[in-house]
Amino acid sequence: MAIIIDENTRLIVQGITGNQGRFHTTQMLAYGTQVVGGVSPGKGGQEVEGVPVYDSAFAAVEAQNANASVLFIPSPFAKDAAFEAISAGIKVLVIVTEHIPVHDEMEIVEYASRNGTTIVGPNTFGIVSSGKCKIGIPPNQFFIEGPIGVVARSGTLTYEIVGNLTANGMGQSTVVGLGGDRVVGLSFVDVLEKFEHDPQTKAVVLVGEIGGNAEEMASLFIKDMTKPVVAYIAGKSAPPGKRMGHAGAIIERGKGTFNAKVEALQAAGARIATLPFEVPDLLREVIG
Amino acid sequence: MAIIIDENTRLIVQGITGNQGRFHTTQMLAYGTQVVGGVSPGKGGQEVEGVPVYDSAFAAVEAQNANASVLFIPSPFAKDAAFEAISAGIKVLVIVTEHIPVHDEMEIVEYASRNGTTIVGPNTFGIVSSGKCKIGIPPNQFFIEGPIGVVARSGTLTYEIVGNLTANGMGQSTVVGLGGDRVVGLSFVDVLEKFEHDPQTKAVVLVGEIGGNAEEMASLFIKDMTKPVVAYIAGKSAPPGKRMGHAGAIIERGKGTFNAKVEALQAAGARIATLPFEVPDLLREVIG
Amino acid sequence: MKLFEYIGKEIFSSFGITVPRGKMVTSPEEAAQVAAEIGGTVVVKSQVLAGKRGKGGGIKFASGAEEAREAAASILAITVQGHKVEKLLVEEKIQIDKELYVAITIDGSAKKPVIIASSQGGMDIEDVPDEHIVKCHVDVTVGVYPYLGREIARRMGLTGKQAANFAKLLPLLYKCFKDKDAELVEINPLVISGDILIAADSKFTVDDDALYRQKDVPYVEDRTSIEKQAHDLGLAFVELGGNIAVMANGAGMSMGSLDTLVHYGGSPANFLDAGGGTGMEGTAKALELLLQTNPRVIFINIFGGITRCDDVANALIQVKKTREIPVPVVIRLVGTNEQEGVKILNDNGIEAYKVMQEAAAKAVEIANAE
Amino acid sequence: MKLFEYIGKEIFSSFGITVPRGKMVTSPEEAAQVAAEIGGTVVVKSQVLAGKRGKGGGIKFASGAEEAREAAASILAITVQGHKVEKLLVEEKIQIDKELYVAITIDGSAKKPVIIASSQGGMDIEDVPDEHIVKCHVDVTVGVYPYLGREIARRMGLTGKQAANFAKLLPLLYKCFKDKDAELVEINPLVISGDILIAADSKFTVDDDALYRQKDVPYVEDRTSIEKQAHDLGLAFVELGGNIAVMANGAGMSMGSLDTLVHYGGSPANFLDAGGGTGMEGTAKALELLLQTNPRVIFINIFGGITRCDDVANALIQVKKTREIPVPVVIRLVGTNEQEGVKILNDNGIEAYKVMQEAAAKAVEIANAE
Repeated sequence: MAIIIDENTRLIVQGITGNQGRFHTTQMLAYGTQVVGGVSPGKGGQEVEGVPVYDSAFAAVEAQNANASVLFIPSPFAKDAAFEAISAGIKVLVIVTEHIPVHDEMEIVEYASRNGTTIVGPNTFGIVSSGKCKIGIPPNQFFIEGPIGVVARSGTLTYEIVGNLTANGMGQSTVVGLGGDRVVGLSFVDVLEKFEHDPQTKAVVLVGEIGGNAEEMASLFIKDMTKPVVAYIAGKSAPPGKRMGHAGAIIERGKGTFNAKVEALQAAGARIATLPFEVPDLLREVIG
Repeated sequence: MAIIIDENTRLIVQGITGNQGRFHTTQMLAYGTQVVGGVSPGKGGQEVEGVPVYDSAFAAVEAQNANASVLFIPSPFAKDAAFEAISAGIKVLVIVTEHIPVHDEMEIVEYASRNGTTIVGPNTFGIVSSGKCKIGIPPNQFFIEGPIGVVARSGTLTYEIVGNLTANGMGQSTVVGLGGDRVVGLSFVDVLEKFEHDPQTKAVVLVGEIGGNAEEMASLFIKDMTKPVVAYIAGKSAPPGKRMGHAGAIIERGKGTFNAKVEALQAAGARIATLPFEVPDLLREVIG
Repeated sequence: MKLFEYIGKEIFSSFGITVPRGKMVTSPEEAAQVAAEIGGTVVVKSQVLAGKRGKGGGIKFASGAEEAREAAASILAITVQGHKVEKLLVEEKIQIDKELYVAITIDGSAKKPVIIASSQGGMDIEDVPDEHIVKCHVDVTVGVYPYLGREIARRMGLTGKQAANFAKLLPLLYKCFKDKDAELVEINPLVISGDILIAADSKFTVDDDALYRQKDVPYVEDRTSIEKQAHDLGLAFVELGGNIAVMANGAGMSMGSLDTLVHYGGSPANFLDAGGGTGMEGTAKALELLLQTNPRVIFINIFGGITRCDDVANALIQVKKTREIPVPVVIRLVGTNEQEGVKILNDNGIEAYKVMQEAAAKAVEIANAE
Repeated sequence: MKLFEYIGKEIFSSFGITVPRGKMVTSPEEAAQVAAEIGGTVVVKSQVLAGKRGKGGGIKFASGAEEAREAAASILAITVQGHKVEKLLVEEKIQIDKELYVAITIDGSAKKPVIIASSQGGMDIEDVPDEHIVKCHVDVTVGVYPYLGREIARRMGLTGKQAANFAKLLPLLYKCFKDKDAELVEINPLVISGDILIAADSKFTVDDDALYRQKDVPYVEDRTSIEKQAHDLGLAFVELGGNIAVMANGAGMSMGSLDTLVHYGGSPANFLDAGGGTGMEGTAKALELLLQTNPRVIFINIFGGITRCDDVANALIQVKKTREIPVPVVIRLVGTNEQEGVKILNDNGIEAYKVMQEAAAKAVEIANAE
């Protein structure tokens, strides 16, 4: 088992003929993902790494019975591409693109929710059900199968933590990147809920950061979870009012502070890693 | 039993302090409808015929636990009022107003469908569950309780037919006015389906007219109904390309003709009244 | 309200849709001048609210100013599909590589806008086989994005730049449709000229009920004189050409009245929905309208709901007092305040029927009497 | 991007929201002139991107041109909340019967816009008790209709014309918010002046990611010189004031690096997300930026995903070749092309760490050494 995606996921790549799309198609194929088609208007009929290219997502879904898509599309055109995927019946849509205007993001998320499509991102590294399917951009070598569910707001930091897990022999069920923007499709709670019901997952690592109240909301759910949660929150040393790279990572009007998040998570029973490399040890403590 | 509304329906009147709103509130109260509140911005705290007036539909719903509303609101403001009612949680919304722009109507119908609100109208006389509840503008005296369901696109013609039924001792379960506009909330099929499942209803009278394809769609459903249907279609003598009063009553590009409708209904097993006054006799034949 | 081709094209152009260069003119002199400005071959098109103008001689090509003047003069002299020609559109002749069809209209049964497109443009869409027509409904809360244009282009068999240009055009056309409260926007043919798509014709119908908020759309009169008077009174009126003038309240009731008259062998002069709740004055004015159709008999069929029978009766008496009513009036009057209404009529020596079909039969009998 | 008060008010006004009469000026002379044009008492307000301007002496009242000139001169001479004053807004003094609060911003957890309103305006909304705050989410596919304004007005306790005017204002404010890609539009106070509602202040933040399509919103610079250079390179950069310059790839990783440095007793000079996939050239430029912070040590923490370790190593060597790097560099390098990267560094006499915490500890040790 795993959550959201697995070995039956049939992926199309929107923007497959661009540099990013082409490179990561190769990487995803190498990981074992079933990349069944690509979309690039005007380039239907071509192939990229042996993957057939279509003029529209509708054509790709029709021909390949795809159920997931990943966007490598520049931000001004991302909303159009996302709506296309959702209209075409895609059920899991991973939006890697960063710098999408937040009003576009709200519209994408609303339209997806009305159509029953799960949005991963925007501004995410993607999602990996280790050993089964990778959608997005993380380096392949660090993701091995195992019992740890990981859910995170940021990318490289997650590789760091997953790399540590793997180095410590702790594989992952699914690793989900929510995305670094203020408005993203999945929340911590959505993912925690799925991990709670996933038989493969024995413990969960939550990688949060300052800003917003996603971690506080998560703690309300963690309180009632049967599975242990280890959390790391980035940004302890960040000053208020400054956006730390991610649109969502900003302490405004005294809200979204490191302390508030850590206190909420601790009160809910989560173990807190003060620094990223402490995660494996804490996991060992909670799953024995 | 009855469909859509009954003795438990708790109605608010939006636009209650206008002439039409005031007059028909009196009439509906006289029929026995539970008119529990009125809405008129800036006039909250007043009373109309003993009915308390509120500043917004939210306030009225909150205070009175209302579940239905009727709009007596001029067309330029009807969309706003309809969205208000739907947002406030109203489940049956009767829109009497005529001349609402069709783009507004499409938006109202879409928003209602997303929120699970039934729209009766626009441009309808309303709906009567005889002996239980009347919402709208038809004259009270012709509606008596009984086994005949009536669904119609036009108003006065329906009074004529219902008047004939009543004169012939045939009471009505519910009489539904779909509305005369091109885009309305309920279709014949929606209502026929409810009549088919309503224990009180023994036979259905369908009052259609030229234009559109609502009657053709209805015939597809009638084919499989267990209850007999008698239909009258107005506009046999209407020339093509001319709008016969209702926005929807126009034969365009050879579509929506009288003959096509009658043939479809007859093929589906409905009995056709050539003139309005033939309906009671045909009913007598089918329900014995 | 239907718009002339040139108005529709002006609107298209203001939304970024490419149309041929051209100008509306009302005289041969202006036509010559515009033709000279444009240069090369021009097309002179009659501006009337009817299709198939070419077959009626309403469209002519012309090389240069002189030919344009002659073409304009000849078209201004004729009627096209029964319409007198008062305006012309003089346009550049465009290169036609292929003709497409695209329209957006309202699908009442889906309760949504519907996009209709075909790779076989230039003819009536009714004559295009179904397999060459692409239909697609629009979610009004979402609108039309370029992707929908790409997908429809694909289903039409367009490729490359032509597909990309169609994808650009479709959201503009939808914006036009929505912003202008249109019931129909149609481009037929949508001409492929190289890689460019050009709207070579326009059909544009604006929702009458939305005209109050479409003040910048120029008003186009398409009603007969009586229909216009009726419209100004807020009454729905259609001239039918027979000899029985008809007034009823409610559109369905009015149609039912016509059907009943025809059933008994009569020939209605008009459709008139006097509406619900039209007071005494409105009813009186409606009666005046009926007299303008020069009928042999007037048939009034009232089932009073909001309409009060006494108002109708009083209106009739009032008109009778202020002017001669030169033909018999057959009136059926039931419903709200029926007794009062019937009494007023009787007091003035007019009989009132209670049953619609009896009254209708009587009216036909009078109309058909030698 | 935050907008100055006067720009926000210009936008409000262009959407039909009433603002005080006034004008932006940059000199005492202009202030005097505008005050004379307006007449009566005016208010002279410093235009800086900070709140609580009144407390810092950044807002003054003035009767007539002379007083306005003096007020302007005195405000232009000071700094307000740490900001140098270069622009002033000179406005009519309006009659204040009551102060309200209204704002629309984005609620990330609801994933929707949220309207926040209060009958207690004029103070920080954080200081208003919850029971006096009305919050309401907006469905982006529906937008804001007058009814929502009426309902919020009712919950704020407004009645009569004031409620009606609030109901008119709210859809305009939402249109402003949406059309301008705002992250925040705030009117505090929204002044009740008789029956009129006047936006007496504006806070307006436009989404940086949407600036490409908001060309008509004037650009307001709110970055330090280094931050601006970083922004122009497409890098996220924040000055922090310490002595360890930091570069990492990824926002979370960068924050984690700072946290680790602080944990070991270090003091970071900056936040710098070098991004994913920044090539050799970008990395070299990022390094140049770091040197501008005059650090005692540079800490580079790379976990290569899209970023290739050999690119980072080559960039470092390149910068070293073209200019003196006057401080030690501690680099941690793992991930994509790790071996190649480490070899390049070693060939050039630079050690590479594999473990983040060891590298961080080393950097702190160097920075804190006497």
